[in-house]
Formats: sequence, structure tokens, C-alpha cells
Amino acid sequence: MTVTEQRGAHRPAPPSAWQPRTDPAPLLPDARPYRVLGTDAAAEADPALLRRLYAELVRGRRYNAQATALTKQGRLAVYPSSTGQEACEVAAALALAEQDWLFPSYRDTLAVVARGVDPVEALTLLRGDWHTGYDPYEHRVAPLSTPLATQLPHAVGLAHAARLKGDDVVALALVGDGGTSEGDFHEALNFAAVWRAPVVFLVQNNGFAISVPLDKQTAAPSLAHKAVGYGMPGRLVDGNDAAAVHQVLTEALAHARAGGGPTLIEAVTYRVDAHTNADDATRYRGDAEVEAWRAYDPVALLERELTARGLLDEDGIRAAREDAESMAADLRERMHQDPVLDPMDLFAHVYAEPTPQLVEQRDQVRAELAAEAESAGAGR
Amino acid sequence: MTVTEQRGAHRPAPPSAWQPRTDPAPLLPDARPYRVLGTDAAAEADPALLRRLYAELVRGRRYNAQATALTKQGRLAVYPSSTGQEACEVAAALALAEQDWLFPSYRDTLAVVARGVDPVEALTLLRGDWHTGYDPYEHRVAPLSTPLATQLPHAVGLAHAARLKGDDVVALALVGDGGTSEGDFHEALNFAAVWRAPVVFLVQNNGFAISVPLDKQTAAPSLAHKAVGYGMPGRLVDGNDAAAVHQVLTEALAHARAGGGPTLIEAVTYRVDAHTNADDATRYRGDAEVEAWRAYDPVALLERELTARGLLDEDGIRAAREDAESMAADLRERMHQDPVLDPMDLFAHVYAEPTPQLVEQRDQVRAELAAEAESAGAGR
Amino acid sequence: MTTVAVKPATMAQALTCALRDAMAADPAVHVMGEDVGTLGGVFRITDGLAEEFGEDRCADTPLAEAGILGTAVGMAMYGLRPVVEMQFDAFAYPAFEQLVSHVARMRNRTRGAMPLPITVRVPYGGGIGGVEHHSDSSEAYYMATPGLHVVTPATVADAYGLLRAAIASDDPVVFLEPKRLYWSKDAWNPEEPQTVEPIGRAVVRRRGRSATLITYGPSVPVCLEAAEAARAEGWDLEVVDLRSLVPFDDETVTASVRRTGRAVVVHESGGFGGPGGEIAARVTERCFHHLEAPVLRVAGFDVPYPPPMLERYHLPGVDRILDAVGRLQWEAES
Amino acid sequence: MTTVAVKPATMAQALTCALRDAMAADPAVHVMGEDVGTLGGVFRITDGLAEEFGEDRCADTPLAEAGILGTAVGMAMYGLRPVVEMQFDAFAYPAFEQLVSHVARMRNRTRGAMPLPITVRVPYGGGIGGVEHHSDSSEAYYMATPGLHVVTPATVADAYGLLRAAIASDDPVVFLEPKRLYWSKDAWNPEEPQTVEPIGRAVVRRRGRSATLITYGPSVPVCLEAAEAARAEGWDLEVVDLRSLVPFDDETVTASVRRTGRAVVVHESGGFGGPGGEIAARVTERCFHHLEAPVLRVAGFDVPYPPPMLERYHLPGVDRILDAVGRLQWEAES
Ligand SMILES: Cc1ncc(C[n+]2csc(CCOP(=O)(O)OP(=O)(O)O)c2C)c(N)n1
Ligand SMILES: Cc1ncc(C[n+]2csc(CCOP(=O)(O)OP(=O)(O)O)c2C)c(N)n1
Ligand SMILES: [Mg+2]
Ligand SMILES: [Mg+2]
Repeated sequence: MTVTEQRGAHRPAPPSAWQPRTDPAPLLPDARPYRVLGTDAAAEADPALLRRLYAELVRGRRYNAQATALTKQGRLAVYPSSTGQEACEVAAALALAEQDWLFPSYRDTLAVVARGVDPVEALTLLRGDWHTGYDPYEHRVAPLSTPLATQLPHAVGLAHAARLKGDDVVALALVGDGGTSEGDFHEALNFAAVWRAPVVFLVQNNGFAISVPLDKQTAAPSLAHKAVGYGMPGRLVDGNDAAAVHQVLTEALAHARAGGGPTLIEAVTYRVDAHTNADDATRYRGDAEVEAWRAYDPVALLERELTARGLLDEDGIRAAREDAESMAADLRERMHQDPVLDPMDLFAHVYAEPTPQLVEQRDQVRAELAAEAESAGAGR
Repeated sequence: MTVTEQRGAHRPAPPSAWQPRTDPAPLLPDARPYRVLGTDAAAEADPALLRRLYAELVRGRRYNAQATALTKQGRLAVYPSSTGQEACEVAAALALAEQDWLFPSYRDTLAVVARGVDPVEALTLLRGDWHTGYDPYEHRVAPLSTPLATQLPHAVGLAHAARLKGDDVVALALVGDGGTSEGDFHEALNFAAVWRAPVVFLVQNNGFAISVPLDKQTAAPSLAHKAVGYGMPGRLVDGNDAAAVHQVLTEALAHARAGGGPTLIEAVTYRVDAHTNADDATRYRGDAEVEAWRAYDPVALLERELTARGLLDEDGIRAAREDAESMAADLRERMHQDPVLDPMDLFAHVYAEPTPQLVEQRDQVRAELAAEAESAGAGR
Repeated sequence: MTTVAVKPATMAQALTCALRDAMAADPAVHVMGEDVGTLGGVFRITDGLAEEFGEDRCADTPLAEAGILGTAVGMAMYGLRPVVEMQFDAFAYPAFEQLVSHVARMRNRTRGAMPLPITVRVPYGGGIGGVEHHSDSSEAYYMATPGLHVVTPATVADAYGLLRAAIASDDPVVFLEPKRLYWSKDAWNPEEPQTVEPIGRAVVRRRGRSATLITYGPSVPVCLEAAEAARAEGWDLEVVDLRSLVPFDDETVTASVRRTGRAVVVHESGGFGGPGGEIAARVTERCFHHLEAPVLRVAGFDVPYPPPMLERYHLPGVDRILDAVGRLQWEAES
Repeated sequence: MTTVAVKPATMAQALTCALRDAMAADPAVHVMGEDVGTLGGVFRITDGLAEEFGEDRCADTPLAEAGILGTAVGMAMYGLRPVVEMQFDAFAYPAFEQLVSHVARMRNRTRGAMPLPITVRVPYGGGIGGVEHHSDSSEAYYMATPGLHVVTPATVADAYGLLRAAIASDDPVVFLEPKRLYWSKDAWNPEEPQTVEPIGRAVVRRRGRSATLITYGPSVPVCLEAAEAARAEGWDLEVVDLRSLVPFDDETVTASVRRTGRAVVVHESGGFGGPGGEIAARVTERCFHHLEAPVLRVAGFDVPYPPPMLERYHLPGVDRILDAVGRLQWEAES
């Protein structure tokens, strides 16, 4: 290996000979979020896809409502609802190919479910019987990530590894507007661009990080403008327009699949519910704003388009709702069953083999439980 | 405090009404590094300033050579030379107003010295008698920062605090091309832009992070393009052109001082010496490249300009060199004196008051030293 | 006999009160963090401060913990006294480098020229049914970092007093707030002039003769409960609340153990490499010939913090403490 | 009598050899970090690997430690076995969140479905005249993090064996390389088939009857030297090299201390909250009635690592170890 071979195309050269390393112009997002619904582009959208998106949106909306209800019933520790953001959640799951990977953030249970994970397993974390309730390899869905933005480098690494192995796999990583401020966001995007890793970053800009509005989060023209600083294309999309999100994601995934490298997509949307059931959103935002967004509802937007174009009628709407209801009924019923707990699980998965110290601790708990059971038996 | 007051100008609004929050166009850097020397702009440059810069460049070059020699003589643990980058170092120090702050990275001893810190005190860290050898408040120079990019948020916080107090203070933070990959770079720039803090970031892009060339560090069109993602202006400057660096810095500092917020400046330059005296640069770069940059030497560039314009003659050059020689002689002499060490310093500055535990430990060392001295005395 | 009229207050209220009083007393005190402004913090500890002192004094920051602590360093360099809130224990980890490499060392690096009077408030510990990464006990990391003070209150009054002391300290303090005690109440009157506890003093919460429970933060009430329960077994337990892990009050702890001759260290944090090892080791070094039995430890297990439904099996409770006390070789006695 | 011809090799060479052999044996092994490719690492541990296995297998990364470890997590998720190099101890801190919140927990978070076979190589410790942030001993942080193995060699042969074992482990291993032993030499033949040490076994480096020195990594040679010097004082010291801090080999350590009845723990890392507290506490728990004196500790002081010219006052050396041995209450004996 000679020294010359190791250097890339852009060898250091005096500033007098300096060239920009790539043309920034094509990396910059359009000034306005891309839209499909209600525009000419809608005519080109595949009706079957639109109907599929619609059905999933209706399910998603219902899922959020059901999960929120479950918190009130004490069946979930907490639920961060994505009501208002269903278009992003659903499109994220549906745009992926079978072999692709999804890296969700803590709010993205819906995307996880739309990807095929069992709706109850997807809630394990929030019910509290374990951390991750599903096998990540089954549907190629990484664990829901609580520490914000930390899952982004994972997505990059996985995509990079797949590419090194020659596999046709793209990773899609989800993050919130708040999460873009974390160092991990920066490092992930930079690694992705340098490695030309097949990964797509979807930022759901829902206006808030808990109570902190976007203005206190960034001064950028848009979050999509961050892309140029990494040398990847940035795209801005209407996050309440499921068809637009799906299209932009599909294009970015195809670009990555073809070896074009990563894309940063900002979907402009809104969190209509509070941050979680434990949050009081009236402390930091007014009703008028929420109402304006309710009027721009992703489900209604798509429903309007479909009905206007004769792709959906009353029956279709009813069918979608019934389907969602039965999903919700099933979820409710199964979530009302107490999960089976085994305290020995505390020690089972810390290492491949428990350390001698963990064996001691496991035996201690086992003995405690046995003693408890015995004294309970004796008491009877 | 009502909810409405708390929100900024850009209230969340449906994407249908979405506007870019700032115009990205003026934030983007020019396609080519800004130059002064050898261009029409040189005619407008203040001759006194150019001569001052020249004198400092010559001193700086000599300082680097002397410090490197001191490592060979075992007088310094290590020295990261900035030979080739003197224009950036010197301009960084000279563009600042008296009350401003400098936040240097580990390679920036030269900027620290040019700012007025005693040349010996500036080397304390690298000599190894203490960590920071100077009082940061005396010349408003933060400690040389070894962990890369970690000093950037400090600069932002200091600038922000000064602004909150109504003081006319700007902070200038230096970082390398490699350092831009760290999460702290991202977080610092974002905080600076959101807070509109009076801070200027100067990236010395010298082509390498130790052995890693820029191509493996970033895929961005330029490092200055990162600015747009934070909503601050990015500027690209010829880092070997002291007049250009000084001018761009002066403008950015004035912009910050006037309340315009932060600027990101990329200075394109080259590290002519190895990373440190301990590095073997032939492992990762060829001679031809180094020679090309030697031919574009910052000292020679300015000297040529000054002589061509009749602002400098043989006598002037000789005077500058003599001045540099006497600085070097003084440095050499003082660095050859062994520093006075006090092992009790180990415990003196950990807390305002040593904890009981540290008092015990200090007493232990004191007793050990006393016993040693006694047995040495007894041995005599 | 007169009793001073004190009304019950929660630890959360006392913390808010301490912040307000500190801000009122010193304009250099600035509160910053995620959601601390408009929302008043997810635990509402900073409630009302932005309204009272303005958003510059109680500032919502971008979502980036290293950035929060890193900018706080710069603010402290310029003479402010930042009080930083980390939203949950595990979300302090992104700021670890700033904490270890700068916050803890800046005074030392500069020969005392640049002290950093920063308070880092970290709600810590479990028992509140939090999902993963919301219930860590991270004190071992901070204890092992010279240059930091590490303080944690267990009572409402200490919450006030110690937080005032932390903010007043010219050195950085990691102020660990036991989140499951946020809503614990005590008779405490915010109208009364408050004593500001000096940092570094442990306190004997309960006098006893048989053995000493050495503990802090969320485990203090558990130990007091255990001490009550122990009476049925004929044990009269002393309970020492450390309050400050750094500096460590060897004097109080050693005096207690020398008197009782037996000790158990109790904390939620994992046992292996946790605070209990240090405490047991130093107690043994100082009290060896007074000890009837080895100093034992009752701690969280050496596992990642468990999910809500399993945390009761993990947390040190009364039974485990009594079991440990029972293993203190009482036979030798009789 | 035949002796196998072994030539002296440095620890650095053994580490390089281990990496090369691991990469040759398993194409899933990928080395990554700052300057590990073209340059071969600032300590030259990865020298030649990029040339031999290609830059994809031994990759220079952008300068961002959280990014390095975070992407390694993703690579491990996809079946690779990343070996990450952190350039110096203190530069691992930016990756702390990834390490604690993900690397250490992913197996547990996913009920074993997603193990992360990642090796994080961290050159650690002082004694090489490094400027600040280049000489930290950070093992206390890693020990207190369940889910990690923490391993550190003290000999050339162990450097090879333990690194192979770390890379072969299906769990994440923090592999601490004592940088001042990089150039230490031992008779060791890279041509010979190598025994791969199992992780978790301590070894008795020197047999003795008077007292046990419990130590690891850079302090092992110091303890052996102290043991030699102790002979002059009439002490016959046993030296236990832990090799693995997690899991901890209670068996070997306990057996030794039960035999000798006295112990001193020696390490460079700061004493307060450092590994020694845990070790002393657990030895005492297990050997209380065999102990003639409390287990003592000789450690670095509780200060930020000092500048090069002062480090000799900080590092535990032979004299301090002998002083501690001298305080093991020998009078009681006679
Ligand atoms: C590293 C980290 N810091 C803080 C938190 C606490 N926290 C949970 S959600 C949240 C706000 C997230 O905002 P955003 O990224 O916009 O996502 P959204 O909630 O809007 O979906 C915060 C601060 C966290 N989970 N992780
Ligand atoms: C956080 C951190 N990681 C790694 C290092 C080790 N290190 C010292 S200098 C250097 C390269 C820095 O490159 P760059 O930022 O371009 O600055 P330059 O050396 O070119 O001035 C590295 C990796 C460090 N000092 N800090
Ligand atoms: Mg958001
Ligand atoms: Mg560089």
C-alpha cells in the first residue's frame, strides 16, 4: 500500500487551487415542503398505495387512542402519542423493503407496529414488563430508543456493515426535531456521508421537544438545511401528507440502495396530543395553534383526496374504521392480561453466561422467593 | 407570563403555510477561499497592520522552530507545531480586541503567545510542570484544550454570559478540521446560533487530523458549508493569507459585537510539520504535497506582498528576524532552567478547600518527602 | 412547651424554594436545561422561576446535554453560577466528557485561577416505574471523579439546605435528587429562615447500639423503616445518612461503627464497583479492631436497571437489609 | 533439558499479533478508530492491518468517539465483531453514553436477541509523561457498568491471549491496555500456537506466605518489584494479577488471602471510589476471620492526573507498597 493510494480524490492543495469538494446546490432543500395531496402530483400516485396508507393511518390513529386509554387504565407506564404524526410513522414503515431496517425513536411505536411488529410486543417497553418486547431481527426493527439520537449511529453502522457485506439493505432512522441538537445526530450524519452508507434520516419536526419550541432548538433555515454541511441531500416534506412522505422516503431509499449515500429528510408535522399522558401541554402552547393543526389532519387530508378522486367511499371508510376497531379491541384485551413475569430474568440476559457474581445474586433472589412462598404457604 | 409571549416569531403552522425561517443564501460561503494578498484587495489593506502581521508571522515561525528544538533537547514533553499555519494563529490573536476572549485548541500555542501570554508560560502544558501555565484571566485566553472541540461550548457560554451582562466581549474559538466531527462542535454551534451569542468559530483546515485526511473526515462541499445548518454565515478564507484571515475575522468579530450572532470561518491551510515531534508524517503523505504547500508559505506570501509594495526592505526583514531571534534566545534560555516543582501542588487546587481525604494524602506525601530528605541527609 | 408551627412540604417544593432563594440572593445564579423554563421542568422543580426571574435567568436550552454543561462551563468562566438540570440520570451521560475532563478539573488545570461554581442537578434512582434509562443510580461515576463534590439529600430540609450549599460552593457539585422522594413530605416551613447545611457532613438519623446502617438519598427512609422493623428482632440499629459522598464524612461514620461494632452499607446503585465498596473498605480500614463482623452491603444487583414491573425485586428493601443485619455474626457476641 | 526457543517481544507486538490473528480467523472482525488505518495507530498497535486486510477491515474513522462506538454498535447488530480503538483513556469519555446506555445493555434490553460482540480497546494509565487527559485510569467507570467485561493484561502473553478472548467474546469487553507496558518485553513466541486465556481468571504471579498484593495491569510489575524488595524486610509476598476486573475472580483472590491473612490492593487509579474499594470490601466479606489486619489500599491520589513532572509523586511505587505492607499489624503476629 503506497501513500498515494491511501488518499482520496481530494488531495490537499494550496487554497489558490482550492475547489469545493461537491456542488452544494443540489444538496439544498427546496424552500417549501414537498406536497402531493391536493396538488398535481397526486394524480400520479398509485391508488393502491394511497388506500394502503389510508388504512394504516386509520389504524395508527386508533392505536394511539387505545394506547393512551391504556395509560389511564394503568396498563401502560406511559405513552408518547404520535397523534397528528401518523403520516410520517406509517410512511416510514411502508416505504421500506422487506430486508431493510427501521431505527425508531421512543415516540415511534406506530412505525414499529406498521412495520409488522406485534402491537402488544411493541408496547412492552411502555407497559414495563421488559425493555424491548420484540426480537429486533424478526422484522428488522431496532429497539425503541429512549436516549435521543443515540440510535442514529447504530443505523449508520448497520447500513455500512450491510454494504460491506454486499447486501441490499437500507436503514431508516427516525429522530425528532429536538434530537437533531444532540452530538450523536451530527456524528451519525457525518459518518454516513463519509462512508456513503445506505441510510436515510427522517426528522419528524413536530414543533416541540416536550415544551421547547423549534425556535429555541435551532436557528437554521430548516432542519433539512443541515444536510449540506455533511455533503448529503436535504429534503423538506409535508409531514402530514402521507403520500408525499412516502414518495420522498421511497426516493431517498432508492438513492441509498443504488449507492448514492444518505439523505436527510425533514418532515414538517405537529404533535397534536401532549408529549405523553404525563405532560400538560397547555403550559407551553395555546389552543389556537393546536386547532390550526387539527384542521390540517393527516388522516383527513388523505381521506379527502381519496374520496374526491372516487378511490374511497363511505363503505371503505367504515371498513377501515372497523379494521382499526378490531385491532384496538384485540390490543385492549391482550393488554388487560397481566404479563407473566419472572424475576430471574433480571439476571438472564446481562451476559451470555452470568458472571459468578450474578449467579450468587440470582441464587439469593431465588432463595428469597422460595422463603416468601414458604412463609406464604405456612401462613395459609 | 402568558403562553403567547413565550413563543418565538415562528409559531408552528401547518406545512401549507410553512416558510423557511431564514434565507439560506447569505449564509452559504463563497465557492473559493477569500484572498487578499496578490489581489486587488491588498491595496486597501492597512500597511501598518500588514507590517505588524509580518513581524508576528516571523516570530511565530521562529517560535515553532524553537519549541520543536526544545523537544529534541528534552525540554518539552511534546510539541504540536503550527508551522505553515502561522497566518491563522497570528491573525486570530491580532483580530481580537483587548477585552475579547480566545479559546485555543491544543495546537494553538502560537495564537496564545501572539495574544500576549508569556512564551514560557504558554509552554507549561507541553513542558509538563503543570497543565495550564498562565492565568486565563490575565490575557483572556482559555486553557489550551486537549480534548478536541470541547472548548467550543465554553466559548459560547462565555460569550453568552458576557452578552447577558451587557459587556462588549466577543469570544473566538479555534478548532481543527478533525475537531469539526465531534458532537461538541455541533452542539456549540447550535447553541451559539440559537442564543445569537457573540462568538466566532475559526476552523483551521490543515488537511489532516493526525494521519486522517479531510476526505475521510467529511463529505461536505467545505467545512464552512456547515454554517447554514445552524443558521449562521459561513466563510471560507485562504488560511495562508494573513491579511485575508485577519480581515475575515475582523468582520466576523464586528458582526458578533454588533449583535449579529456567530460566524463559522474555515481557513484552508496546511500543517507543514508532522502532527507532533513524535509523529512520522511520511506514513500518510507524500513529499510532493508538502512541497506544494511549502511553496505557498504564509510568511513568504506576505513578505512578497510587502516587498513588492515597498512596505518592506532588506532592513525590515532583517529587523523582523532579529526580533524573532531574540525572542527565541530568551525562550531557549528560560526553558533551559528547570522549573521549580512542589509536589504539594498535587493537592492544592483540586477544590477550594482540600477535602479531609486530600489533607490525609497531602500529609502522607509530606511525610514521605521528609523521610526521604532525612535519609538522604543521613546518607551524606 | 412550645412547638414551632411548621407545615408539611414536599422535597420538590423545598428544591424549588432553594432555587428561588438562591436566584434572589445572587444575580449570578442562572438555571438552565431542557424544559426548565416555560414548563418548569418535567418534575416541576423549576416551576415559576422563568416567570419570576426572566427567561435569561431560567433558560430552556436546545436538547443537548454536553452543550448544556459545556456552555455552563463558559458561563461560569465569566463569573456566573450556573445550575444545570439534567432531565434524568441516564441523560447526563452525554455530558460525561465535559463533566470529567473540564468541570471537575478546571480549577486544578489553572492552579486555582479558574474555579467553576457549577451545580449539576441530576434526578436519580428508581422506584418510580420509569422505563429504561430513567432510573439509573450513577453516583459511582461521579464519586470516582476527583474535583467534583457529590451530594444527595434524603429529607425535605436537607433538600433545601444542601442545594443552597451546592449553589454557594465555589466548586462544582453533582447534586443527586432522589426522584422517588420528590413527593415525600416533611414538616418544613419555607417561611422560616433556613439553615444552609455545610457540604460534607453526615448525620445520624437514628441512634442505635447494635449495628450501623450507612446509607444516603433514596435508601434513607428504607433504612429507617428497617431499623423500626429490626426492633422486633431485638436489634437497635443506628442509621447514618451520608448526605455527601464527596467529601466523605469519615468522622461521623467511623464514630458510629466504632460504637456499634457492626455495619451494613445500603444503596440502590449496583453493588459491584458501587459506592458501597468504597464505604465498606474505608470503614474497615478505620474500624478493623472494633468490627465483630465484616461490613456487609445491600445494594442493587449488578444488572442494568430493570423494567418497572421487576424493579421491586431489584431495589434494596427492608427484608434484605434485615437479612444482612442477621448475617452480622451475632453468635460471636453471646 | 530442552527449552523452547522464545524470543522477546513487546506487549505492543503481541497486541498487533492478536488483532492480526483474530482478523485472519474471522472475517467478521473489523478494526476501527482514529488513525488506525494508514498510520497504524498512534501506538502502532494496528500497524500493517489496513495493508493486510484492506481499509474496510481496518478503517480510519472521522474524529468522533461516540460516532465510532455508535456505528460499531450498528455493525455488531449486523453480525460484525468490531474492535474499536480509543486513542487515549480520556478520549473514550465522549463515547460514554453509547457505552453505558447501549453497548452494555443491548443484550439485556432485547432479552438476549441482540448481543453486541464489541471490543473497546483503551490505552490507559500514566507513567509515560503524557500531558493532561492522556494518562487517566478510567476502570472504575467501566467496573460500575453492568453488562461490560473489563479486562487488562499485564504480560506480553496475556496481552495476546486476553485480546483474542475479548474479540471472541459474544459480550462487549472494555480492553484496557496499560500504555506504559506497551514496550515492555517478555519471552514470547508469536510463532507458537497461543493459548487464549479465558476471561475472568486471575493468576498468582508470585507465590508468597506473608501477605497478598492484589493488583492488575500497569501495577503488576511494580508489585513484583515490591515483593522482591520485601524479602529484605523478611516478608514473602504473594502477587495476584487480576487480569479481569469483570467478571471478578473471587475464588483465586479469596484463596490467596485466606492463606496469607493479609492483603494490600494496588492500582494507579484514584483510591476514592476506585476499584480498590470494591476489591477490599469483597475480600473482607469473604475472608474476615482470616484477616490479621484490614485490607489496605495503595492507589493514585484523589486528584486529577498530574502533569508529567509530578506523576512520580502520584503513582503507587515500591516504597508506598512496602509502607502499606508494614502497616499490616505484624506486631499482632509475634
Ligand atoms: C439524551 C436524552 N436527553 C433527554 C431526554 C428526555 N426527553 C425525552 S423526549 C424529549 C423531547 C424530544 O423531542 P423531539 O426530539 O423533538 O422528539 P418528540 O418528543 O417531539 O417526538 C426529551 C428531552 C432523552 N430521552 N434523551
Ligand atoms: C476528543 C479527542 N479525541 C482524540 C484526540 C487525540 N487527537 C489529538 S490531535 C488529533 C487530531 C486533531 O486533528 P484536527 O482537529 O484537524 O487538528 P490538527 O491536529 O490538524 O490541528 C487527535 C485525534 C483528542 N485530543 N481529543
Ligand atoms: Mg419534536
Ligand atoms: Mg487538522
